[in-house]
Amino acid sequence: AGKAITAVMHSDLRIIDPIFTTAYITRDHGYMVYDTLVATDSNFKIQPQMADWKISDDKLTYTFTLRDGLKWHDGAPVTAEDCVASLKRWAAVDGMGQKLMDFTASIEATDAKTITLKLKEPYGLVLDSIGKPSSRVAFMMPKRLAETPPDKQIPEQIGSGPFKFVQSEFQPGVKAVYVKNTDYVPRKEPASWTSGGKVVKVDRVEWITMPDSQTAVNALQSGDIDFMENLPYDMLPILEANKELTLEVSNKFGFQTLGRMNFLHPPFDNVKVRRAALLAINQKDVLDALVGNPKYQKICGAFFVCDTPLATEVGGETLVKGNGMAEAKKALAESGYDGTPVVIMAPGDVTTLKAQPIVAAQLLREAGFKVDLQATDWQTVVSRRASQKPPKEGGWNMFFTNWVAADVSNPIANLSIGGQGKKGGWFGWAEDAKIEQLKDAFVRASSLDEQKKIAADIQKEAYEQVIYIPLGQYLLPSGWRKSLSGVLDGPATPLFWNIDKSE
Amino acid sequence: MTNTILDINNLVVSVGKKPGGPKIIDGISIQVRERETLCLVGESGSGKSVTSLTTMGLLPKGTLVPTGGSVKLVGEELLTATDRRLRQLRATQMAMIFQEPMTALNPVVPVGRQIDEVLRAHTNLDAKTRKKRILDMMEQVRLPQVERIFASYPHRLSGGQRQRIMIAMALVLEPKLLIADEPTTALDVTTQKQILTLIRDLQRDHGTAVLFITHDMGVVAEIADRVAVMRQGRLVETGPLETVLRNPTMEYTRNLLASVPSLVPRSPREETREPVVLEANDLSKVYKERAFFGKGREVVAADKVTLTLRKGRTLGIVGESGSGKSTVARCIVRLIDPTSGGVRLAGREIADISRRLLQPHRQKIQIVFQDPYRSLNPRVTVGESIAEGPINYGVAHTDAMKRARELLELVGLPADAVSRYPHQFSGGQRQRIAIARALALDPDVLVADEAVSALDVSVQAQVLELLDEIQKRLGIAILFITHDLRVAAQICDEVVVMQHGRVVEQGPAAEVLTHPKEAYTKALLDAAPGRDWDFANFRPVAEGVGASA
Amino acid sequence: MSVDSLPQSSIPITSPLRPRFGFLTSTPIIATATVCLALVVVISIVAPLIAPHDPIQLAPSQRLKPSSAQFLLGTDAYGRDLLSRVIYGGRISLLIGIGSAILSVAIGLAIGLVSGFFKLVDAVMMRIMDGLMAMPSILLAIAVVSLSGASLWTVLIAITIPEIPRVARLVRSVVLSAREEPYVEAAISVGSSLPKIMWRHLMPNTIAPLIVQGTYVCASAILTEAILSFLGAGISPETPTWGNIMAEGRQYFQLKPSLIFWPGLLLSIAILSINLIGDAARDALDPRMKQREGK
Amino acid sequence: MPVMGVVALFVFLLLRLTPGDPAAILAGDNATPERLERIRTSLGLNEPLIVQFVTWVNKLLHGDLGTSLISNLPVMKMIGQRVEPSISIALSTIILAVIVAVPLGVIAAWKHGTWIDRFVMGLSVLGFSVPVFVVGYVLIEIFAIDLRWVPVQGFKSISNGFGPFFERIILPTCALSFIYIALIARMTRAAMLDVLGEDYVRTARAKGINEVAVMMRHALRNAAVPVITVIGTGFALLISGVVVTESVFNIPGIGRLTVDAVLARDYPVIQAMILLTSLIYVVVNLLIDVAYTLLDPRIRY
Ligand SMILES: Nc1ncnc2c1ncn2[C@@H]1O[C@H](COP(=O)(O)OP(=O)(O)OP(=O)(O)O)[C@@H](O)[C@H]1O
Ligand SMILES: Nc1ncnc2c1ncn2[C@@H]1O[C@H](COP(=O)(O)OP(=O)(O)OP(=O)(O)O)[C@@H](O)[C@H]1O
Ligand SMILES: [Mg+2]
Ligand SMILES: [Mg+2]
Repeated sequence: AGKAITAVMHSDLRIIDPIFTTAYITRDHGYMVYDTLVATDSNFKIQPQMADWKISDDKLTYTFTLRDGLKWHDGAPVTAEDCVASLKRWAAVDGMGQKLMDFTASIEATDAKTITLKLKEPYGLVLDSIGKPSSRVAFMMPKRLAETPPDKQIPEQIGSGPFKFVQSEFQPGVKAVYVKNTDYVPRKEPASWTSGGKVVKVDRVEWITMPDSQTAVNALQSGDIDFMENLPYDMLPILEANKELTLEVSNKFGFQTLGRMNFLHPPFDNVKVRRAALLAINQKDVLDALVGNPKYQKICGAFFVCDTPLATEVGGETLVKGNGMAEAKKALAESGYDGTPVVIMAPGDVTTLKAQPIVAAQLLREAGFKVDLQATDWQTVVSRRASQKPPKEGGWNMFFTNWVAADVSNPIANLSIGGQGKKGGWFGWAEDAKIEQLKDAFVRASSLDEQKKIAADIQKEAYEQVIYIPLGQYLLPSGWRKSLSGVLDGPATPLFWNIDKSE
Repeated sequence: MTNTILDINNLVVSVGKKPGGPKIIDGISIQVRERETLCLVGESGSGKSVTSLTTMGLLPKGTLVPTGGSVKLVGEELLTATDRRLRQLRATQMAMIFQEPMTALNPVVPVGRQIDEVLRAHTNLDAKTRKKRILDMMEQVRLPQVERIFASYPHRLSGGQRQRIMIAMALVLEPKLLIADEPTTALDVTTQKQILTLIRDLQRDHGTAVLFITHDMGVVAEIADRVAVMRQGRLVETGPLETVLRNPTMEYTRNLLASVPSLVPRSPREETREPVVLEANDLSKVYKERAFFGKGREVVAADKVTLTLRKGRTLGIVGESGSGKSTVARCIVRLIDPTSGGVRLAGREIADISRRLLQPHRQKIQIVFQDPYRSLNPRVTVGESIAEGPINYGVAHTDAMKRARELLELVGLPADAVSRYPHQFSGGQRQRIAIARALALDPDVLVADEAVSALDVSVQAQVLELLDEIQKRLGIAILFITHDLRVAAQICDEVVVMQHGRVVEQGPAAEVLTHPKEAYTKALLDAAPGRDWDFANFRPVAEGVGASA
Repeated sequence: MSVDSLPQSSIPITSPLRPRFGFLTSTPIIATATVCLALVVVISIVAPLIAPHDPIQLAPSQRLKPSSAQFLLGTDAYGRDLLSRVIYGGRISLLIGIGSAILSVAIGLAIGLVSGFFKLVDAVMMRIMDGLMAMPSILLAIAVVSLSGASLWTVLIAITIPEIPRVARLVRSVVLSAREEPYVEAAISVGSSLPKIMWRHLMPNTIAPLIVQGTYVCASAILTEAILSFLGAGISPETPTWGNIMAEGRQYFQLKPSLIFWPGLLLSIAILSINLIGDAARDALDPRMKQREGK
Repeated sequence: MPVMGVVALFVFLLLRLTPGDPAAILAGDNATPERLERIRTSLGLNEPLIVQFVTWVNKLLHGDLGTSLISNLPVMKMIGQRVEPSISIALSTIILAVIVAVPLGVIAAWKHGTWIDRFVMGLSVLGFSVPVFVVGYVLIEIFAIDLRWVPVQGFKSISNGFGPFFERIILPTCALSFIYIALIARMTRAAMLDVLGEDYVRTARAKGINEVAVMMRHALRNAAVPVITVIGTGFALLISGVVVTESVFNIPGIGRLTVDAVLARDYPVIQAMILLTSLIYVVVNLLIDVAYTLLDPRIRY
């Protein structure tokens, strides 16, 4: 039957419309089946993928030209119209896409292979948006699918990517199967992150869901599976000793973990109380509990991820140094906090989200907060965090989540930073006009230096208002059997092209 | 002298393995010879069953242990025989029939196969021969349609038929010894009569020695060649039937015989003009049984029963099992609702009034049940049980308890019994407590549903005496239900004979029981075992009649 | 024969209702079980006095430490003292076990008694009970817990609800057979009211089977709580229960088996003891068992 | 049938009256209230409860279980994909449990009061006291990782040959049987003890047939009814066990499907699953009723 890779991904695939949801596993699925117009390389630079582009001198017109040989999985050629429809569907729901559309005058297929995007005024993030490597990625799909309203899932999986989805073998929550798309014409350039030539060397990739990471580790050790995306940190010593395995971090920037407060309800509707909470928390405790391995954790006060162009530490001193507790107590006492219990949602079923609420709860208690730590599962958190009701009626005060670094590395991509409030804001619904102004300025900025300066201002304001609390960064080691070779680094996701398997 | 088949010599059976344990059987010696029937009699708990089980080697392992003496079957010692040897002897040399025909057969195996098992275990016959032999045996025990019954499950057979199957099973290999442990106690008198005749006939044909266990003196008179009387694990008296019945040497035996009520009705009491306290008019009860598939079954358990009871009198209802006696009683006490007809209690119609309206009338009619072991709540003290009724009707607790003490004394129990629990009393004592409870409400009518049927004759005699005495003293009316004609003859003023839910004959006891008009009543009387014997006077009835005539 | 010459009972006055705890020491095994259970209960009650550390106090830098003088059994993945957590864990686990036993028995008893006596209620109630019984209990529990949030109460309720129909059915069957007992009919005929009959004559009959059922529920509730924790629908991860210590510890199964071993051991001891005591109680309360010895 | 009605109504109300929003789960991050509202509408969650219920029941009566809110697949198909593993485990567990437990129970009853009896009973109580996932892990550690006799996880359909099927199903079966064996062995023993006190057993002994025949032909057959009953009621227990076992051994069965669905608020799937398991339960108990009539000629419906 040819070469087949069996992989356990970080979670189970259920929703397979990569525009409909932001779930990372759905994004990963997207990279198998779909392709993008342009893509990000390992230097955060945008490279051509399905299309090359030209920018007019006034920076108002972007012309994308599709390369030759692109075909949908059903055999039809890829047309510019398909891509326009795809871009529109994506832009209707994606944060960066929406921003882009605010600046866009028109987007049209000028001929079968040409897409013309006209801006109302110059906008610095056109390519960064269309080529963004993580959720939601602007994947291209046939027009008939792309015309599905974004609030409905697309009915079938037809892309132009390097793998084809085997619908008949798809079992949500159990497995998803991809086979090599033999019609795919890779680019000539070497692969670099999501850009470059996507050369598929195996015939079949199976994603298997294992809800229990212990089971998955067992399976990796015994050779039942070839690849495991996320290894539990505590198993590393055992796995490292296993000669049959390669352990590596393929996403070098890792993830940012963060805590978010609900701005609508007491006590966190009061900025002084939020400040006190910020002071009480330190990243080391969180990371120690979450990771517990200096090799894979990084204390970092930057909202936009350390070691990236926009990184700065301004404002996060106590988080980083861990010396804010005394101040926190004082601040809390002065804030007028009346003892309203802080409802923290604590999901028990996601390994990378279990520790944060528990550690935070303890630190907040130490500072004088009353904390009501409510155990749930992640899906419940997801559903509950969307509720704007007060905690007593099924709402909440604080939850934690993780972003892949690429998703937060600039103020536009970073959904969690924003000040749109109850209407368009992210869960927690912070209302902050200043941040919104700064973000507008950021997209108009013409140089990196200017962007850096604005980003620093945003961060300062974010810390001041405690828009969210960055809790540090961590890296997730993946593991695979030595029979696999050519596993690529990625910005966010394991990439299954270029991997070869020996028997 | 014919051969001795079973020779029990100085047998001792104790509880537990240690020799010091209490002795259940204490040195009894019994011989049964070929073609002979030895009746083993004695009150409940005297050790009759233990004796028979010891012989069969079926004593519960570890709890009851033979600790002395010997049991020989045709000269072979059984107490020291191996399990294997005992298994070989069972069914081939000795066989046993048990009391309860309803439970002694495996409910999930067709009866033919159950008999077949005996043949398979002990012979090498092929299937055809075995079946032939079984059918033959089934015919000998006078079962009808043997082919059909062969393939039937036990629940499709009547009690009598089941007991016949048991007998066929026991005799199919022509054992030398047949032990029958109360084989007819659970059966109707008419069926009992058939089974007894059957055993006697088979014994004659096969030359079997029979050890027949019973507590019914009537049965003894019917079937025994010799009699052995047991009491508390000891042998009181043995001897040929005539000798024991005519000239019992021991006091205990005399008492036992004297307690057997006579079939000859007691001399009738004067007719009274006392008011009628209880009347049933055309009382009917139909039980509807719901079924999952098919139509439900309807049982007409009582069919237009009419009866009248006057103050201070005793009315007996007699009839075979299933004739509807209890149904009538329950309808009258309104434990169940009659389907139609009326019940008048002291002039008030109570058959169809609501349970709430019934409440004040309940105290006027009280009931005593058959089973002395189950009619008292084991978790409630005797005193509380008795006082429950008065308390329900507003008597203060202390007064009710005082009354309970008085009542206990009235029924011949110490007053301090109030604080004890039922399990601390014997069956007879419990029945007295039940009577005390019924009396606690000063009822006009006392319904006694087989109130003495479960008791030993001696105890039975005491309870009957008690009822009589109470009636004299308090003047209450008694509705007395029994299947035992002897009892009916001794206590009732009037008798109602029931069959299939209908009253077939009714009249003064002396009249009905001596000169029955209906064939059914005649048959009933005919079937009463030992009806030719007047036990209490140690002579055949004929002699008594002759003497007094 | 005179009435007065009847043999008087010489058995001392004992009440069949008064609890007889003699069976607790009837065999060495039961005695051991009793002692073990008592120990576990006492440890749980006095947990605050004997636990060396605060079971909730995190020390992320101390995670997964092996046994040492400071942490006798080592620490868990958050650097919390395992010994203290195991000691405290018994509190919630036993509370859930006992609580769910008491709740399900009390509610089931009420439903069973009433259904056993009223045909109409019975018809409706038993349909509902059948429905509840037919639903897979663990799924029901997960649904209740994850839909309405995990707290001690929701977990307790989620575990208890599926047990109720079993208890109710049991009580009902006992009542249905007991109400045919002559002594119940006797009580009716002396004019006792329904509540009185239920309370005094029917209810006591259900005690023996309920004790058995209760111990069974208790044991299975403790297990179910563990399973709920395992499936991620248990009580708050801060609050230690044997179940969630194990559920958390399973990720470190190969690394530090003691995380599963110790709570598992205590859990097994407790359940084993409860089961044994339940069996012994049944034997002690069921007169038929004694009879059977003889057969 | 009324049972299923009760179940249907109960489940529906339970799900709709408790908080949780499948739309939010579907939409993921940056879901604005408007977008959530639109998704809810497109899923039909904004209809009045009674309309939703009637729609659902109506579809149900036409054999349509609806479409998963999350994966957008027909529920029927999702369940269809998952049935085989669960049924396989359930059946193999029952078979194994009966094969092991019934003889154990019979022996314990036969040797009533001896150390054999105590040993068997002790073992079965132990079976009750260890959570199934612990048993599972220990089995995996020993037989799959250390000894490498069998694969760690997964399921292979029997259509791939008996060998692969068997080696993957044996560990879960053993793990799950543990508690079931305990249950059945105890019940068998108790039922046997009851039966051994019956008159007909004494009759059988009086016939002089050997003990094995007494045990098997007379006692066991009569003890079968309560034993089978417990197998039936234990079925609910089995379903719980299956859920956990499926997680531990990563078996794509209906247990996990349901747990996942509950967590994701995938109402149509939860409803269908609980209804289905209830139906199975009802059917199993119906079959058991039929078995009664075969085993005991006295029982007729
Ligand atoms: N298994 C046993 N263990 C201890 N004592 C027993 C056992 N079986 C019977 N007994 C006692 O042995 C005595 C004799 O009992 P047995 O059954 O032989 O009486 P019985 O004469 O047959 O009475 P009944 O007429 O009631 O059948 C009784 O006191 C009884 O309590
Ligand atoms: N609850 C019931 N449901 C259906 N049929 C019943 C019920 N109770 C009694 N019967 C039937 O009604 C008939 C009369 O029963 P009843 O108990 O009145 O007889 P009995 O004369 O008291 O018999 P016994 O002497 O055996 O006590 C019998 O055929 C019996 O099977
Ligand atoms: Mg006897
Ligand atoms: Mg009767």
